[in-house]
Amino acid sequence: MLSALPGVLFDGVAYGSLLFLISIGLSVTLGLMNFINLAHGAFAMVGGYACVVATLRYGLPFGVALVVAFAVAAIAGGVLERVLYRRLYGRSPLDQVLFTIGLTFMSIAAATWVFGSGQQPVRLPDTLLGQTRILGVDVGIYRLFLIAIVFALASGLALLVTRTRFGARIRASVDDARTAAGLGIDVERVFSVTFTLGSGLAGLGGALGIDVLGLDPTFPLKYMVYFLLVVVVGGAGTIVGTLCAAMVLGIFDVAGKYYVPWAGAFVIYALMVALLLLFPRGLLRRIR
Amino acid sequence: MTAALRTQGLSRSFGALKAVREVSFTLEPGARHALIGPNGAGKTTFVNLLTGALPPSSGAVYLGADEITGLAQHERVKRGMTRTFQITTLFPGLTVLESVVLAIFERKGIAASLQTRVANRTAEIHEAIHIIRELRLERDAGSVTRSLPYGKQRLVEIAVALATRPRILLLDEPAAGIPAAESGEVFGVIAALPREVSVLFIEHDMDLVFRFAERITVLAQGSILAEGTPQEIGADPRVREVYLGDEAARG
Amino acid sequence: MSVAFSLPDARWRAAEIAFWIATGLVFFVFPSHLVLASQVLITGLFAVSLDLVLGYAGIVSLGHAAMFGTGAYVAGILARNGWGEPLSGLFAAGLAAAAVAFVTSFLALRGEDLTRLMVTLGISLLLYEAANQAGVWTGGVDGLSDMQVRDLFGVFPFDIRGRTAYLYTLAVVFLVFCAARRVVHSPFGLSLRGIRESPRRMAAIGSPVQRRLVVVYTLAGAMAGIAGALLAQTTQFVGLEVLGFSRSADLLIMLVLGGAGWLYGGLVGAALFLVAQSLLSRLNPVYWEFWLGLLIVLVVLLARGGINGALTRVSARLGLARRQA
Amino acid sequence: MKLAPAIASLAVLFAAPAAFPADPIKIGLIAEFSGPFAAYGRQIGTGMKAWLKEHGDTVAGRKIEIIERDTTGPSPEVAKRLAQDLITTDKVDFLAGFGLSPNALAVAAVATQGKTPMVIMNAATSIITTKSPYIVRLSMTLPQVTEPMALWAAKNKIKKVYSIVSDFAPGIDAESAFQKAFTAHGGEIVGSVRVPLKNPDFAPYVQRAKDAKPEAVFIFIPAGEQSVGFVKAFAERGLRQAGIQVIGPGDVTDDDVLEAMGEPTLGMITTHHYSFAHDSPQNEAFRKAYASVSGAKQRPNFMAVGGYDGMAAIAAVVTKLGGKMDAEKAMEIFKTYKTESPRGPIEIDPQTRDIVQSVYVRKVEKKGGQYLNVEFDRFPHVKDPVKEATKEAAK
Repeated sequence: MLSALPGVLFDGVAYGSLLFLISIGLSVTLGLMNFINLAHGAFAMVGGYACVVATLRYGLPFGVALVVAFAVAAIAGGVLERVLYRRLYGRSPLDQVLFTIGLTFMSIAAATWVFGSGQQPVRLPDTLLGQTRILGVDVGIYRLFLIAIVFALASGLALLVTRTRFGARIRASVDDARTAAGLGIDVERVFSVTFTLGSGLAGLGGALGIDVLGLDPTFPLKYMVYFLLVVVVGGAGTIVGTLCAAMVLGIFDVAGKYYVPWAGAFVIYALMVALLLLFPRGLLRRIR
Repeated sequence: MTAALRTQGLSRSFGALKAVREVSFTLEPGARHALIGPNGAGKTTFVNLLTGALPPSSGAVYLGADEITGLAQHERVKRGMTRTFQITTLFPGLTVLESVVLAIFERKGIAASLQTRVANRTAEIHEAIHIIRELRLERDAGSVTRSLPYGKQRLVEIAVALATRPRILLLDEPAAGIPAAESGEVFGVIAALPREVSVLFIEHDMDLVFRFAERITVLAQGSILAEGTPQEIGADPRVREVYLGDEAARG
Repeated sequence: MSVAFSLPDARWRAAEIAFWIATGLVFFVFPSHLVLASQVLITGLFAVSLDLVLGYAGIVSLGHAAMFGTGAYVAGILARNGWGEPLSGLFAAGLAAAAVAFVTSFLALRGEDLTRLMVTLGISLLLYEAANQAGVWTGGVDGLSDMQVRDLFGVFPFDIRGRTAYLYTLAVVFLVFCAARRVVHSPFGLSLRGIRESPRRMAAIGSPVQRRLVVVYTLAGAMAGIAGALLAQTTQFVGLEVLGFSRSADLLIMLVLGGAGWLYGGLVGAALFLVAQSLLSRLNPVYWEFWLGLLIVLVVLLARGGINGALTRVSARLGLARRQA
Repeated sequence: MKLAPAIASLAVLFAAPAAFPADPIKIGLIAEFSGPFAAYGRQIGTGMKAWLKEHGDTVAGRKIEIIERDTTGPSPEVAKRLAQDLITTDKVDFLAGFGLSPNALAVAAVATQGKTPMVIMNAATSIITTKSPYIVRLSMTLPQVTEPMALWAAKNKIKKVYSIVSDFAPGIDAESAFQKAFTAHGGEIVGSVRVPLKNPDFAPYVQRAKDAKPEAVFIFIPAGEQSVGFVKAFAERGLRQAGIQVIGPGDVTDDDVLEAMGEPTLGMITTHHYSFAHDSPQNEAFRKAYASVSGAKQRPNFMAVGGYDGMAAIAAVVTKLGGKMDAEKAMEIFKTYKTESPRGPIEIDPQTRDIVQSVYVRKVEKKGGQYLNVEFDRFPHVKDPVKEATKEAAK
């Protein structure tokens, strides 16, 4: 059993990467903008469908399709932010929840109308299929690919938020919009850009995730619990925290399923409750 | 006569920062005692240690003859120690009358009651109206606290504190943010409180401190720098140096 | 006493009385929609119980189904194993749900809003899985059938048109609502609103905040359990979904839609949501979710402060009740 | 908002209670049209309409009217409410549909109370037909299509099997049906695992199965994203390369999802009562009618054929009754129902009101650019083994 440990750990990290990818967009909008966007899954779904259409209908390569997925979801997010979301920034969290749930319902019905209620096929390029052997462990190539993307994405985002002027503007705008505006920061634009970025990331996560998660119109509701779980356990708004949470949950979930399969369903929820009680403000508190 | 409130070597650290160090302090019964000190001297932390909002790193707190160091905040309130906050901390969505009645219920231990209805508790309502009148808030009794001007809110703060019928009242900058003209009014109300109530207040405005305090403790860098009557403090060169000098420079 | 000194008194207002008379009239005016009407009342009661926790005490929960489901299963299991008397079944269900609420309150009440949201959700999902595993008792995913609910008072059978079920539901919901109303108007209710407004200040005036929250969470749990038991008894079936995520999530939607912190918000929200759902899904069984979503979005956008705001304005005019945001 | 239905219901109250011959035969279709199981309702509803398209919508001089109602997913209380409304308000002559077992089970009592025949078009839990004398099933039971898998595997020299099922009642039914029959015929279960219902990652379970080195993996999971996830993990872990065969009831290679899963499904062997690729004139006609109704390129699957056959059975009953509805007589006719369906020969067991049918062994192959479940062996006249066992025990 122990000989399987390296493989289990690798799978755990890979699953954690998947959790990170589908949650990071929400972490950005919730953590950086204090906006509870339960329609996050809808943007992920948009990215997923964009990827499917790009690869199957237009025969684009997978890599290009990922860019398309990011772009389409980002544009959708940007437009909706302009037209709708902006009106809700000052409102109570419950209003935001209600509003975004309403949007989620609409997105599910709309996706059913356009694409039908069935599962969508996903075709990965052959180079990403199958397994390879690294240090004596059989590892899935696509999983390896996901892990690589996650670490690139996480470090890129962390740098963006902590090291760049744009990051400083985001943080200033969130902490105190009025002061930030007084300092000459165009808060409205900062929020627009951040929301667009968050939506784009959701779309990218959706596109990368559908190979494992499947894609049908109920995607936004079906995985809502998972998005929230990762983001809240990690502590909203910390890229590193979200990454840690995704990894911890991923590794424990996979290990639990492998070693104690009878408890499979309980592991992730019990772990979530335990982690939240131990770290009520998230694994890492918000980066300042 | 035992002190109303006393601390013994009270300390509190936040990581490497020693916010309050080895403070031994006494509040006499019926006192009008001011706690002053420059920004970051540890005044608010000290009050939080007194009320139990923060546990001390070391040292002890005595209420009368009893040690209360380990007591929960609400237990201390039951024993007659109440505070107000530097930043207005009220019930924004309740009316003034509701806020005061609520505090009276808590004092009388009937706030957990399901037996009666709020509207039928005439005794408590009358007492609340009495307190509200004392603070000249009667015209605003039915208003939601959130809608009141800031100065009025500070008075509501005190009204709620008084409703717990404290023997010891800890006021953290009761006049903060109020126009100078009205702040005198707030302190007038405090000064007029019955002598059974011992009052400790933190205040920045030296005029007010010297007008209303009968005793002053100066806190600097977490420990007591000086203590005495206003005259003694006013004459103390060390105080002038760290505090009044600072004030003078600012003024 | 002058007007300025008035407190929200507990007298029944005309609009409230009219509301309850209207629910009674439903029996005569909509005889063919009594099953829907019963389910609206049951869900409404469930929402009222969440209102005590969320609207009054300010505790967000995404796991209220834990207590609802417990009540449903207790009533269901009793009725399947020969204890089919409905009223005692309700009582037992309420007790069991209160016990679950009491025990879990020590986990659920810690931390901040988002933490509470996820901890309560986690608890209900764990219970869901437990019920799925305990197939011998609960029937698992296939549900618990074969409930033998006896005739009410040994006289009135539960008929196919749902007449008995409606009157039974209405009576129970009304009585439990009165209890909730009493809680809200009591000093305890005032202290809950104090906690919602500022837990810090409550502690400063000597209130044991945590203990109060445990009490209200337990009380609300009992109410949710009774609602769950009502659903089980009137449906004579318990599905695993009584503990599901969407049960809690829809409930939150209904309460916010109807307005939190106002008791009637739960009933109004449940009625709006379920009637809209029923009508829309009749018109369009496949795409109705779009229109329901649109309705929700419009309510949030157009009625400032959600429909809560609109209702407050209307209700203020009607004098139905007062509500603070 | 409630005025219109109120007026409608008043109108119903004043309408003549008995049906004129010109009145339509009303079928209340209760199924999952939205939510995660929306495909169920769509398949069943389109299957029914395909029959009407093919045979015309008038039977014994009476028009067939289908009233669609959405259960919104697995939601027993909604299903039951819809059934009550359909019987008391719409005065339907038949209840039909039911993709999910809990929805069917919750409605059973209503069918009895309202004396309305209830035609199950998918829900596969064995006990359903025992819950009301008014229930007849035109779909299948899970043990019915699972047991032949075990017999086939044992016969074809598969000795060691690892079992993976979803952790819920149908999964456990499938697991026990397979294990019982397989071990009785000399097979060995080298390991088994139950997978949580909401489970985005199958890799750990598939890895476990691979580590146990079986000859075949028996799998039952609900069709949809679960089977997509399983198939992906199966391909990635290289089980096929390791020579491990996938066997199981046909849900994992459901025709509706097969194209979406694609290449990795090649070679999987399943037992089921219907394949889109079934070669018969009846199926040819059904596929054509289905395509013309749905318009989309979506394939009919076993639920669609359940809807189609259910509709056919209802029509046959109405014809025999000469258009005069009578629930008791209708049930008697259902019990002797026998026909050649697009899936092959089917009949109703008069004792259990459950379906008796051929179960086919199929293998996924790629033909003409399509992934298909190609039938290559069959078990004729299979009854629900659970009820057969109960009958045996009673003797």
